[in-house]
Amino acid sequence: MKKEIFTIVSNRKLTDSVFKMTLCGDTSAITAPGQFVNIELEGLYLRRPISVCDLEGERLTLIYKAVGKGTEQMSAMGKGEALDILTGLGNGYDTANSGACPVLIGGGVGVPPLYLLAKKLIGEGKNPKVILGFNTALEVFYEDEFCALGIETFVTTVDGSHGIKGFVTDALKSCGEYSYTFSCGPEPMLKAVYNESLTDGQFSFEERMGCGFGACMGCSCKTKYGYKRICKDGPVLEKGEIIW
Amino acid sequence: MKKEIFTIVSNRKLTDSVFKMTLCGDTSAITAPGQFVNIELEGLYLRRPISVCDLEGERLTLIYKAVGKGTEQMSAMGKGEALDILTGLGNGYDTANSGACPVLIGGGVGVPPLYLLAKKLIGEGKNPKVILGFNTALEVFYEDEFCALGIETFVTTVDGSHGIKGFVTDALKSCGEYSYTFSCGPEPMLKAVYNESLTDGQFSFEERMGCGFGACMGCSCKTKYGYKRICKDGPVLEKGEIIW
Amino acid sequence: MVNTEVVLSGITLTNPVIPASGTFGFGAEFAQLYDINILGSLSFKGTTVEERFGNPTPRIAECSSGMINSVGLQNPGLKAVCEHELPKLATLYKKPVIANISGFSIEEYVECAKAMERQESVGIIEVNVSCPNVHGGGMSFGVDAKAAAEVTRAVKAVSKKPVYIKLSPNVTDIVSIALACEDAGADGLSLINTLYAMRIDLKTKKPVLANKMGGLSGPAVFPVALRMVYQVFEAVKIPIIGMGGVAAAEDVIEMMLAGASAVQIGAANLKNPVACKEIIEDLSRVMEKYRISSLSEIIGGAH
Amino acid sequence: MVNTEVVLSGITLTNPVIPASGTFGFGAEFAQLYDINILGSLSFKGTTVEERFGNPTPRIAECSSGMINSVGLQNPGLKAVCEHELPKLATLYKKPVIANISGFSIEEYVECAKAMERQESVGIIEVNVSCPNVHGGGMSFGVDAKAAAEVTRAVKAVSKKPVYIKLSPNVTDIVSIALACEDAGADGLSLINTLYAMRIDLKTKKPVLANKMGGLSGPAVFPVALRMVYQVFEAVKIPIIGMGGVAAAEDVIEMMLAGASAVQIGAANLKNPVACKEIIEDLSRVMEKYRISSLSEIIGGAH
Ligand SMILES: Cc1cc2nc3c(=O)[nH]c(=O)nc-3n(C[C@H](O)[C@H](O)[C@H](O)COP(=O)(O)OP(=O)(O)OC[C@H]3O[C@@H](n4cnc5c(N)ncnc54)[C@H](O)[C@@H]3O)c2cc1C
Ligand SMILES: Cc1cc2nc3c(=O)[nH]c(=O)nc-3n(C[C@H](O)[C@H](O)[C@H](O)COP(=O)(O)OP(=O)(O)OC[C@H]3O[C@@H](n4cnc5c(N)ncnc54)[C@H](O)[C@@H]3O)c2cc1C
Ligand SMILES: Cc1cc2nc3c(=O)[nH]c(=O)nc-3n(C[C@H](O)[C@H](O)[C@H](O)COP(=O)(O)O)c2cc1C
Ligand SMILES: Cc1cc2nc3c(=O)[nH]c(=O)nc-3n(C[C@H](O)[C@H](O)[C@H](O)COP(=O)(O)O)c2cc1C
Ligand code: FES
Ligand code: FES
Repeated sequence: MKKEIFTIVSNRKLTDSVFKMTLCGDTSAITAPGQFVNIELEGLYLRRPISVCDLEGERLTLIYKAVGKGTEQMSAMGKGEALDILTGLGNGYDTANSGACPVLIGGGVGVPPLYLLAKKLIGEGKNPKVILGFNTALEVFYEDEFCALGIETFVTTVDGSHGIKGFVTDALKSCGEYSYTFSCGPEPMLKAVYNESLTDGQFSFEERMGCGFGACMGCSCKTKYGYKRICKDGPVLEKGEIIW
Repeated sequence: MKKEIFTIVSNRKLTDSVFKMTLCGDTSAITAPGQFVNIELEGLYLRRPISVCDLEGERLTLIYKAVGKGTEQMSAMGKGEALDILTGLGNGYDTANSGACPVLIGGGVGVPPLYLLAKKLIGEGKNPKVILGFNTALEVFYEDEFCALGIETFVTTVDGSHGIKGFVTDALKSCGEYSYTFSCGPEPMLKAVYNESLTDGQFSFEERMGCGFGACMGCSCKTKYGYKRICKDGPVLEKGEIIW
Repeated sequence: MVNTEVVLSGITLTNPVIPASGTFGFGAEFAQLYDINILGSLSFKGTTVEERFGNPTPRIAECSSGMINSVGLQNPGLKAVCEHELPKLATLYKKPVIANISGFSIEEYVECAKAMERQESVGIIEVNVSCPNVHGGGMSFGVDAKAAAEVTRAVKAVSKKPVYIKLSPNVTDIVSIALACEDAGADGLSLINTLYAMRIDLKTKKPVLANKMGGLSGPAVFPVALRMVYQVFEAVKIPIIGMGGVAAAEDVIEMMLAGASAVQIGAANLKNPVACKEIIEDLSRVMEKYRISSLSEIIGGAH
Repeated sequence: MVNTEVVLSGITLTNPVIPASGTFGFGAEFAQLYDINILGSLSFKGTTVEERFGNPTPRIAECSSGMINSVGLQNPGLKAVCEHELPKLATLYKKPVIANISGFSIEEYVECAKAMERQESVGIIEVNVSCPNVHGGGMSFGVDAKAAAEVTRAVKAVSKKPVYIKLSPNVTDIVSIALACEDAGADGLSLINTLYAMRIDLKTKKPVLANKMGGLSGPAVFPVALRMVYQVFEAVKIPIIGMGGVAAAEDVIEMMLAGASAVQIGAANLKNPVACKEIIEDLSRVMEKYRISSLSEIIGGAH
């Protein structure tokens, strides 16, 4: 963990309510895809946790959906503004046991952390594919970016307005063989992937956080191997330890 | 009273801790010298009351001393920034009974409201003079501005480092005849002027305020003619009604 | 079109937004800025039998997300309120108002209630039980269930108008006091009054307030107020006017979900004199955002 | 050179800044960011006899200038704390620590106290009496003077180390509870714990916290905490550790002027993990600004 001041390089809309913010600062504490940062915002008491979407040197990319006070405030910020950020939080995904062709499954704003994960897996010589789930065509983002990594990219929409009609699990059934799953998204999606996936995997969870770095026990959950803090021992849990 | 957004035109240091801020906005609610405005500041619950120093069309000048969170925040603001301000607060000075040659007496940041008052009196064809009291030469401000109005200007400093050595009341004794006093400054100064002045006069008071416009009774004081709210029935009281 | 109407003891308010006693005077200052007839109702400055100056100044201190006041019920006294203030208010505001009354003995409460009973413009009598009980050892009426019930019974005995008891939050068990008031005949409850608090001035190293302590209000107290409204709603059957830190239309809705039938706005009026107007104007937008078609249907919805 | 030393029951602290229980874990997360040996002391996570998961999640809600938690005393249990956490903590922090203990019966408090008594690193035992008393009808020990005194007496009977009772602010009369603890032998008092509060989520229209209610802390509660420290200081002779919303060196000084001999920092650590470090580093500047040469001399200075 580090506490650093970042400067906004750009901040633009991807969809009606999803924004992409690029920042510049000391990213050295970020060691794995699936980790998150915790952002202090003017006038709000708690920081806002957002996953690391991409990382290149001092460049940090976050993708967030404006859903409340904090994320709306972020969406109104512009180039040059500064943010106080705790970086390098959480365990992140562990790629050691992914096998040769893992599938990455993201729903909504669960998609962003899979981007850095995909890059890492590719770097390790693996052949990941990705399933991105959304409600409707207008909400789809980052399809092109994943395609540009040269990996097989499936998009599902619940209403069928883009890509495969249905849920990410529908795509999972038809996407061919896979060695492992990495997923991130709303809890019902995670649960469906847990139930319907045929391999081992890792799942990234959300919880309301007090600190985001393991001090307050605000975000605990029960696992088969004891209590874990989503912010520190998570947000990524192994399939084998999850209790629903 | 009006609630308006003002834009900062300039904000600069006059002394080590005293700043002059010029703003642009709807000043139409300001009807008399000695009135004040009440300024909302980011992150602070209560507004900060500051006297109107000068007024020309949409231009509003405030002079304030950085003494705490609010005024320090103001001192760090720059051109183009916006402030939410309640204007036209308080009764202000009434020049009707001033006679031909009133004396204006200000101590420290009690000096600013006398500037617009002097301009008004001159406009009414009167011949005001002004006594400005400070602790030391380094704290003196607005001497030139008063001189530029073409009125007799006495400056006192407690340590004698500039102008007359002593208090404003020392200058009052030696400044020649006067028909009336208008004063603004710390309470001990007002009391000294009250005791040592030979004529009738008006005195401007300060009090901690909740609203600044007469609603909360936070700022009341007792007068010979009943309870008055410093923010609405004041800040200017007539000599004859003051109870110390 | 959303419906913002709510009903308090048979009185229909066009919306639930009511300025809180002591933060709106008798309306005149605000009427300069907007037509105050848009308000659901208006609770005027706490009135006592005798004229009061209140506590010495300074009597305002600033806090994070709030302020402390130790005004001490400054008011021109019952006679002047009825003869001068209420007639003036009646020219500015045409709907039934809420008469906030205080006393230092049961007799004083009764005298105020009797006078308010005769005022046509008064729709509800709101009994502030936060004053020290001079006959009962100086403890506030509002921190003792028995004393609060006694005041309630005495005021009810002389009032045909609905009587709301305004509760103090400075208690171990707000529910027991609420229940005691309900049992004693209260038609409704207003909560919360201010939280007892203080600040010290680092420059003088003495308390900021001449009175040392005072009452905290503003957004800082909202979560405490909300909790108390929620708890009391579960226990009583009479309507609740919720207050404490409400500063936006969202807060009004949150208070109502906790169990408030209407909501008072206090300190927010001082910080922003058009707060009530802005909140009322924003209500329908926020209702639509959260898919609420009728405000009266959400009362206690979080239970 | 200013002097920031203070003394608590014979233990000298290099400065009065102590992270509050439950907001600093067992120090490890913070030791990553700074050398925690700069801290005056450290109150570790509230420990109970049995391991506890605490309440269901969500158990954090945000407020204006504060937060609500309903963690519910998650901790690994007395045995694990003594065998694993304290030895680890001892490698990070070399000064005496404050053992914050909780229980749902007198026996549980006693068992915790006995174990902490044997821990060399423990300088002070801080008894959190905010838990519901399972043998006493579920009311918190801390809201009843008799129950608080009973816990105090029982813990004192098994402790040679100084025993501080940590008081709940959710009471009508904090002074009577403080006095009862002092009479029962408490060596000091810690106050305040969190204010009982809640939030409702407008999207779901249900309480944010799974447990519905929780404890408010952060700058919002500072003026209430300050008032209670001030009141208790006038009544008792034993030292007070003041806390509630302290977030800056100025707040430390204000708390001490009210009567605190030392100050705990809670929620501020969560918002800003280097809060304690920044406050300690800023202390001498602020002391100079307000012409304070020795902190221990200003304790209760506002009275
Ligand atoms: C580990 C982690 C990673 C995340 N990564 C992303 C991401 O990459 N992109 C993205 O859009 N969102 C992400 N989220 C969700 C994001 O944190 C919330 O949308 C955000 O906190 C909402 O803040 P707000 O002020 O806009 O909403 P408000 O509803 O006003 O927030 C009120 C409070 O609730 C908390 N809260 C609200 N929703 C959530 C939530 N879903 N999870 C946790 N706390 C919440 C807020 O942090 C705040 O404390 C992540 C959450 C976690 C826990
Ligand atoms: C009618 C009136 C006119 C004023 N005109 C001027 C002016 O022209 N120039 C100028 O420099 N100052 C003026 N003051 C004083 C100015 O309002 C305070 O210096 C300012 O409020 C301090 O705020 P702060 O946040 O910097 O200090 P802090 O000490 O952090 O403020 C804390 C609280 O105390 C209040 N407070 C502190 N000092 C005073 C004070 N002297 N009077 C009233 N409230 C105070 C603040 O408003 C705030 O609510 C005037 C005050 C009044 C009442
Ligand atoms: C300056 C001031 C004066 C008050 N005077 C009264 C009063 O006379 N009678 C009363 O019942 N409550 C009084 N109150 C309490 C408010 O009516 C309200 O209960 C409290 O402030 C909480 O609401 P808020 O947080 O919106 O301010 C006063 C509050 C303030 C700030
Ligand atoms: C997340 C959290 C957990 C807490 N856990 C405990 C605890 O275990 N024992 C205890 O006595 N107090 C506990 N507290 C209360 C704090 O120690 C402190 O008394 C309170 O938060 C007020 O201080 P603050 O406003 O600085 O946070 C906890 C507070 C928070 C925010
Ligand atoms: S959020 Fe504090 S421990 Fe996880
Ligand atoms: S400050 Fe509110 S009446 Fe004067």
